[in-house]
Amino acid sequence: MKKMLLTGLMLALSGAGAVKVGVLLPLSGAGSVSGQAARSGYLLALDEINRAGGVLGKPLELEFGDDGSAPAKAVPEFVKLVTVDKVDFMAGGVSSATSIAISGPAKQYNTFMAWIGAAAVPVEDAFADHKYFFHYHPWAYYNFEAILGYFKTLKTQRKAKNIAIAYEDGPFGSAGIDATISAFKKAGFNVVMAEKFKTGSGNFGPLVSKAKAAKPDILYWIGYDTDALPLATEVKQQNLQLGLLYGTPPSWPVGFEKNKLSDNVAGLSLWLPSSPQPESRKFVAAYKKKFGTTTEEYFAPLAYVNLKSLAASINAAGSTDKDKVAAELAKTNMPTPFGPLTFSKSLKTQYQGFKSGNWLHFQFLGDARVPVYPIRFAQKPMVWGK
Amino acid sequence: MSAAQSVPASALPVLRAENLSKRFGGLNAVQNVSFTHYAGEILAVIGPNGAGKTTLLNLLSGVYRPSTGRLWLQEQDITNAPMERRCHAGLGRAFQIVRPFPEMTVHENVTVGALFGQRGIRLPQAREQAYDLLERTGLAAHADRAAHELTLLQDKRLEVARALATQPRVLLLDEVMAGLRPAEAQEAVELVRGIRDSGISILFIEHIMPVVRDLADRVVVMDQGQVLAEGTYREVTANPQVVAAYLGTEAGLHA
Amino acid sequence: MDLFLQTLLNGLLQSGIYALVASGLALSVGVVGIVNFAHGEFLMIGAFLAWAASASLGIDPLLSLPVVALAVFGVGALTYRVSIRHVLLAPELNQMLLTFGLGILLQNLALMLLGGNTRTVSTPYQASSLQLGALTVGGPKAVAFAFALALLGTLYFVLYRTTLGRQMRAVAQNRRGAQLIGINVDRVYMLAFGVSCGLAAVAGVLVSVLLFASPTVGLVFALKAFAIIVMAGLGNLTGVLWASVLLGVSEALVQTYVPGGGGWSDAVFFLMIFGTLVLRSFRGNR
Amino acid sequence: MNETRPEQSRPDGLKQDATTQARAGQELVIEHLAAGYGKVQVLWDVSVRVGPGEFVAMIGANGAGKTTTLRAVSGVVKPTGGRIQLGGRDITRAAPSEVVALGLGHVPEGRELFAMMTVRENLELGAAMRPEARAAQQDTLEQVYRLFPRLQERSKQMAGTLSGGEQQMVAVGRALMGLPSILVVDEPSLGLSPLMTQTVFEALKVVNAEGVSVLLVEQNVGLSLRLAHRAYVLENGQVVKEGTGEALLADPGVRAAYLAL
Amino acid sequence: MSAVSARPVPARRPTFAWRALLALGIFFVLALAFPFLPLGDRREFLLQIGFFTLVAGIMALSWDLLARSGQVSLAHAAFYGLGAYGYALLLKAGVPWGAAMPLAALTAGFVSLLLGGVTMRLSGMYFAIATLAFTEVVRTVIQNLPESVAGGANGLLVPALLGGNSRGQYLLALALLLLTVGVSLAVRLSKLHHAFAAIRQGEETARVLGVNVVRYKLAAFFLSSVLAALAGVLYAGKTFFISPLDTFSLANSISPLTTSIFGGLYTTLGPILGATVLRVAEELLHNTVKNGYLVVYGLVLMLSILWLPRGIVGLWRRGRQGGDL
Repeated sequence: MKKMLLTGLMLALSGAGAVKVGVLLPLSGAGSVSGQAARSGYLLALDEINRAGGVLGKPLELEFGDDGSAPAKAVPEFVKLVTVDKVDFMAGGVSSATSIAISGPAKQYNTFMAWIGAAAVPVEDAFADHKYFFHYHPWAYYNFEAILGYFKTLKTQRKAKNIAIAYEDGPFGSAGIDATISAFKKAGFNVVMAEKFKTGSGNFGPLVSKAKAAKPDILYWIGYDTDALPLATEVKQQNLQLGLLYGTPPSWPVGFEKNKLSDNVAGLSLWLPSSPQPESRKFVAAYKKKFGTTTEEYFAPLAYVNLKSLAASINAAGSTDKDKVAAELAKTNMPTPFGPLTFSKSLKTQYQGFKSGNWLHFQFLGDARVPVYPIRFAQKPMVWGK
Repeated sequence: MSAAQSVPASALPVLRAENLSKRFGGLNAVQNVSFTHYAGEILAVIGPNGAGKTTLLNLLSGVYRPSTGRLWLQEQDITNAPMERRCHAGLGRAFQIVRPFPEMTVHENVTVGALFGQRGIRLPQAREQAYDLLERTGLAAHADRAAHELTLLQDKRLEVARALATQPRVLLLDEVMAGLRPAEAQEAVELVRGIRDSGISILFIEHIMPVVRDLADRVVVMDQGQVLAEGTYREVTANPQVVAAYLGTEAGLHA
Repeated sequence: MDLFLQTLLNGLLQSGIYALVASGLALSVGVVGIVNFAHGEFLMIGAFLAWAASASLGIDPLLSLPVVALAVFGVGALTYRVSIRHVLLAPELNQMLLTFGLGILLQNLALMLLGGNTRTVSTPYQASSLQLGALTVGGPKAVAFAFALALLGTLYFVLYRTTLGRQMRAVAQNRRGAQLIGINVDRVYMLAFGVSCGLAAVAGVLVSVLLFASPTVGLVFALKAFAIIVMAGLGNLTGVLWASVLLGVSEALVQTYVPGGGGWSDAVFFLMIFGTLVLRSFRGNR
Repeated sequence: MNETRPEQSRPDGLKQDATTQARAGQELVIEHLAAGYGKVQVLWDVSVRVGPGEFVAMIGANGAGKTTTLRAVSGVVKPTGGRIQLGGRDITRAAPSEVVALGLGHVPEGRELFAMMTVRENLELGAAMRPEARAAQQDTLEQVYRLFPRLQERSKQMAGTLSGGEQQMVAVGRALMGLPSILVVDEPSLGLSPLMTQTVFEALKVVNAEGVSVLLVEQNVGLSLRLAHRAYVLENGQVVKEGTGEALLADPGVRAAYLAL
Repeated sequence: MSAVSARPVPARRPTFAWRALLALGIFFVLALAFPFLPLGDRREFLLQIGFFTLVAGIMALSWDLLARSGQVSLAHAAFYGLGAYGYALLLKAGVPWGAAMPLAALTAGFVSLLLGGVTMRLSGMYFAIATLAFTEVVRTVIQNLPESVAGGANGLLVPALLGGNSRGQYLLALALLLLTVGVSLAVRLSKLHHAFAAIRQGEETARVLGVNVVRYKLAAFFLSSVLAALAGVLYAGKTFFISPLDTFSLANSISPLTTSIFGGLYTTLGPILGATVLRVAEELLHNTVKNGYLVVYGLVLMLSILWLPRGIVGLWRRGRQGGDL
């Protein structure tokens, strides 16, 4: 036993035999905002894990790879992490397209994947039969479930009945849009408008004019951060009367909350830096200590949780054996900034982490994003425009 | 008509224009031009700048389609034929401003003419023919040089060699003597005569009067888009209208 | 009827942004003969400078506009000095590759320094609008449209009524001829390229007010601006305005009256350009 | 030939001011000039002098280096050896704009007009780059119109739509607009009808009679030798002969080589 | 000029560019040996890099083929995408992959004939923008058609090529690059080369000399698009997933252009070398500079144009223009 400890220590000192986790993220290209945020989350988690003694008695090692937000770059990068750097586990993953592209080598090498992002349904198809695929981010249909739940409340409380939908014409906005519309209808809403727009074009004039004619209670837009201000501007300029302008971009423009036009705009997030939960406060404090700033991006805490839970499971398993670690990770029940993390089945995959219940709805009120729903998270009453 | 005297009675027409006109916007660049070019003949088109000579040549070679009128090459109506079809029908052209393919070798330049100007010819054969033409035009020593390295005179030779490679029945020459000094021009005159002697009819535009005098069997004088006079060199230069419009007070200036 | 008029108006206002971006590009293509693939990146620099002035110093973007334009003019002139002038006589493809490399460099420099986030500025007039009966005219967009008109008008005036402008046109039409009558061709090119970049920055400042600033903000607009100047006929300034209006309005009509039109508007935009170019080529003066 | 010069084209109205001063012909001295394009050396040793008010011709075969010499004088081609002086000032390495500012006008081979500008704009641009020429622009313009009345008729027409002869007139006129003290003219008769060639040469004579030095390169050897005071014969980038126009006209070698007599 | 007389008397037959052929031969021998080398741990990774390098080489060389006829296209993303989508849809319809591959390529070839037919008279920037517009139209149409047709904005899943065997995939890509090189060399040594070069260097003159410009421009379009489509098929089979935004992106039109210029235009060797060097350089920069590697990459492109205007192959064929293979 003593001998074992000694060799363990020596190994730790030499670094050889340390557990290696490969992290594939879009550090450049279209998805780099989320990718860079996630990277910070991983680095923070790494610090904490190693300060607490590392994994299996050795310091944990991270190996970052940049998928460039492009499938053709992601595949070699993934293979490099697995075969050259010989990482024991893979983490990361933000974009859906790159995640699908690496599903081939992932299955070929039977890679253990603790995946944070990639919420599109085809990803679920691609990894449906992969034994070691743990998915943290809710699938797209969970997002919608959360939104529908909120809108239903608005229907009963605010008599919101007419919904206008504006969605970007790429995969982010268009995924499952038909299902979305029919679900709204099934839930008793009138979908008075469903219009595509081109993200980043700033051309919302015609769309808002059209919405004006449709007289919606809620304008639900599915787009990116670049669309937030132009849309809000156009709504205000054309004086479109709304109960709520509700959007689900992956991130919001920097400083948007300070712009008057953001007032009362509502949105969806897994997490807000202002969240009062103890886990969240702990994360914000630690983040601030390490980087000197706060982050608005939920991919930072998501990545943090991802690595922490993975490390905990490896320690619990006592080895890097994939089956053992998978069994431990599947049993996870840990408090996180998003609420407790557990894994259960989704429509097609075995291990799905966060689901619809983890989403929270916020509103830009004053100079900040304030949770308004579910009620247990709400810090202020929501403002309804009508 | 006096012109008839300079044409051998037995000659067959190779190129015939009937009332060709071309308008650009409001400008009548060429108006009702008719002429007949006979086999084995060297025909000159002269006239003051802006008389429409270049437009006429462009109508003949297919750069423009005529607004009205018709054009025959031997028995074929080529009024609206695209340039490549005219080429296959037997019409060759050398440009005033030489247009070699600059990044090709001299040999390749001529090979293009041989390869695409004739039907059913294979590459090695075309290269052989091209090389023979280079020898005939005195360019063989430069065969493997890039065309953009040539001097003006060599460029002009290349231009003619390339046109000849298409095996034309009629060769249109657009001021090919421009920029040549008299001794060179004299050489070029011999070259053109040799081409005619090999059975190719020649139609050329030229400003240098001694060249016109030495070469042309017959001269067509154009002014303001129309045919002003037609006949032998001596006949047209004696025509007071031609002198007034074209030669000016010092007709001997170029002698 | 109101919807129809509002749609026309929406299209017209959008076309102002297009014309604004295209005007600078028209100058570099028309005078210097350089297809500047990095034009959108100069726009991006303008947008970021305006954002920086607004975010850190609290200066309104419209106030910082002259300084920003001048600064980017300087960047453009410098760019000309160290790179563009060395490829003026090179094949068009080489020039394209050079400006393309420049675009990659500038965009990624911005990404590296600022991250990929979208930034917005806040101004009190951002949401201002003018009500004409049932019709709405967005304030900043109207300003942008006016800017586009003024810029194109000024450009036209400069090119056709001033000595410098004549020199620019002379250089554009015949470089050697211009050189031989004593025009300092290099200097004219540098000025024209610099001004072209400065105009991109003006567009960038307005885009930062209207929309946002981000490292990739130039891409969408530069691509469309290219298409517009080509459709207008290279170097044709009045054509730039007409092409912008035509495309802006047709986009708006498609977005409003075609189901799912927002998705199709790009197709219509590029289809019109494709059609115009092809038809024009077949209508040639043959 | 002197008797054929149109009397009315003299600049009678000119006052004795800076403008006329600028017109006084300058001396151009080219000494042992060597130049070329890239690796190809075209000029090996060219020495040419054009005295104030003199009319000098350069003749020679194609590729002898005549155009290159003119381009070197204008600063378009940078010499690799030798010296060029204009009015006593060294312009060997000067930029084209500096040479123009010193009073050199260039009528280039191929005219090099601004095709999409009007005749008038072309002419006015000729004056744009010299302050003294700009000041005298109206007067000079009228002179050019007197010299070439055709240009006044066409003043609003795009230069690219003119006939070759008219374009040559614009090219000469444009160079004159800069009030040059020396005019270098490259192949003005190229592509021109005999009548048009006459007109252009008459104009050159008139200009020279006003005191402007002229350096002419021309294929039409007979014509240029008759016109020029002196002439140089270039061969393979070197001056092989020089002399008065008459002397060279009488030279049997020149007659055989260039006059086809 | 004195230089003239010093020249040797040229041969009656064309001097063959043996050096270029030798270089191509060496390239293919090395490329073929590559997956069998003892590369150790890096083998799989290098095979992946190698695969995408080969695809980039096919794209660049096929783009260059079209450019040789004077048609500077920005439609290569469209052919690439049509190949990828054609392949995916044919597989979905039950066509075996060996047949789907050529069929998809021929479909793209057919579309290219339509495109080439209408852009026939455009040149330079006008041609470039028209082809760019075409690409954008195709992309937008696929993106906005109902999902049941071609997956819409969400894209399509594609079965793995050769069951995901990376060495097999690499060798298939190498075979297709060999095919592309074969086409390129065949063009170079045939009538087509003369037609393409003549059209590029003077379209009107070419017509006066009897070149049927329509026929040869379309031939260039067809050959080029079929090969680009094959590259698209490889991409689809490798990444399992295609979406309009990825496959039809402007970058896919521009990178073959930059690669060809970087390597050396109008040659067979140039685009391939360009693809290899750029891809390796990108990978090295990626691993050394990390965050700002694209800044350096942009700088490399700029400097290469300033210092190597005729591309890499220009390094050893300084004196000659366009005569090489």
